[in-house]
Amino acid sequence: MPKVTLLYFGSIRDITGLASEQTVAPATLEALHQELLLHYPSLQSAHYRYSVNETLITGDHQLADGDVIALLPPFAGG
Amino acid sequence: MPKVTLLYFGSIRDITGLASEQTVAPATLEALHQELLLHYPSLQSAHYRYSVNETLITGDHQLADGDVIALLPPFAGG
Amino acid sequence: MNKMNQTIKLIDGPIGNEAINTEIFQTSEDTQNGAYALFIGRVRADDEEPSPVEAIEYSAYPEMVAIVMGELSEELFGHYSHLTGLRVLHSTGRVRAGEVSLLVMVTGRHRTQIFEALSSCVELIKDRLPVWKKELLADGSSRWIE
Amino acid sequence: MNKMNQTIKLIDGPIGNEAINTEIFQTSEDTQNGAYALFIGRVRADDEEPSPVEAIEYSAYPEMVAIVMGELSEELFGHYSHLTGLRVLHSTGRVRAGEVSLLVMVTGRHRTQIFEALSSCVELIKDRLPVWKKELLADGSSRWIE
Repeated sequence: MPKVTLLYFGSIRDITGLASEQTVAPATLEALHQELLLHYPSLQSAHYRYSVNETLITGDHQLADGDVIALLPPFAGG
Repeated sequence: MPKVTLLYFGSIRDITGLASEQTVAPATLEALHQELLLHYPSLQSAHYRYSVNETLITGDHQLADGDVIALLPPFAGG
Repeated sequence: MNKMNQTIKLIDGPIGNEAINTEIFQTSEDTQNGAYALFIGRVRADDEEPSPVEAIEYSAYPEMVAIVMGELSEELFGHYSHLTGLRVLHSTGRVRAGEVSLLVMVTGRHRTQIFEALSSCVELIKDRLPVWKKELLADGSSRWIE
Repeated sequence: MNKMNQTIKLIDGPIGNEAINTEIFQTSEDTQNGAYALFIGRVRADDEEPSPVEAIEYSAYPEMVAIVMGELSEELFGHYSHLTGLRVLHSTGRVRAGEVSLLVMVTGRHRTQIFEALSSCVELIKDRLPVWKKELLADGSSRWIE
């Protein structure tokens, strides 16, 4: 089971109450996503995408030791 | 015969050797133009337009006492 | 043309006149670029419910900002062949109404493509840069802009 | 929206960082305009024959500049309804390579139309403003640009 870092940004941080955490994740991003929904039920109604190591991920993704996984709500720069 | 002020700009000033002069002009811009060509023959091959009292004039124009007439070579600002 | 002539800096708090001056004038020894086009974004005191915007609190994912900016630059330099430089300053933290939170500057020898490049760059930044903002209203309430 | 919010200033010599700062930051108390777009024109050291450009000598017809700028502003504010302000600085006299000779700044609440308005304004200025320039080359020769 990979050890990963989770980063929470923008409005997601209000849900998690954390900026980041270290955790032992399941093997895939989809499985991690399901775990996060159980742990933070308010994520269910939130809008966000995932990045793994600073790259946006669409669809599922195999996780590896040391991965940095971020939950990114809609961007609003400028 | 109207007393007018003539203003010379840009490359035209190299031809006239003057920035401005006061003169007694004929009644129309076209007649003044012919006088200027006699007085400054190099104007013949120069490119310029006329303004009277800061307004570009196309075609002929009746001159009045106190008019300010400028010879404007192609603009090149910026 | 150096396609790597791009930079993005995240600035803590508002972008002040010194930072803007540095961007504009640091290249004054470069006598090759005649055209500079800039976008400066300021926080507006929009009259929201229940009270006006007093400030915006920006947060960013800095490592990803750098990577995304590299991608955007490659796209822009690829698309606008006359572009010679691209510099971005973006605030993080609190920026009050009237203060500057974004500076985008593009350069070219001549002005060809410079305005389109500037406009495209601003749009791409707003669409793709991992930055978030929260409006802080005068009554003490706040809300995320998404 | 104040359609008369336009100004043009002729500056003797290069446009320095203080003048640019004044334009950008003098309206910092105005918390209504979120979008500023600027064009900054610099003198290039173009490699002409027989020698490179060292400086440009600008001359203007100031009274007519003011009138023409008023006309251009009316056209621009008429065409770009989102435009809220338009400020121009133009050099007269000698500006060396690398120095700034033109600043055009347009403002709007949002960025809608701001880049098109900036681009149009720069083109109109170059086409219609009664300003002339003479290139001063490194070997001491000079020539009018027409």
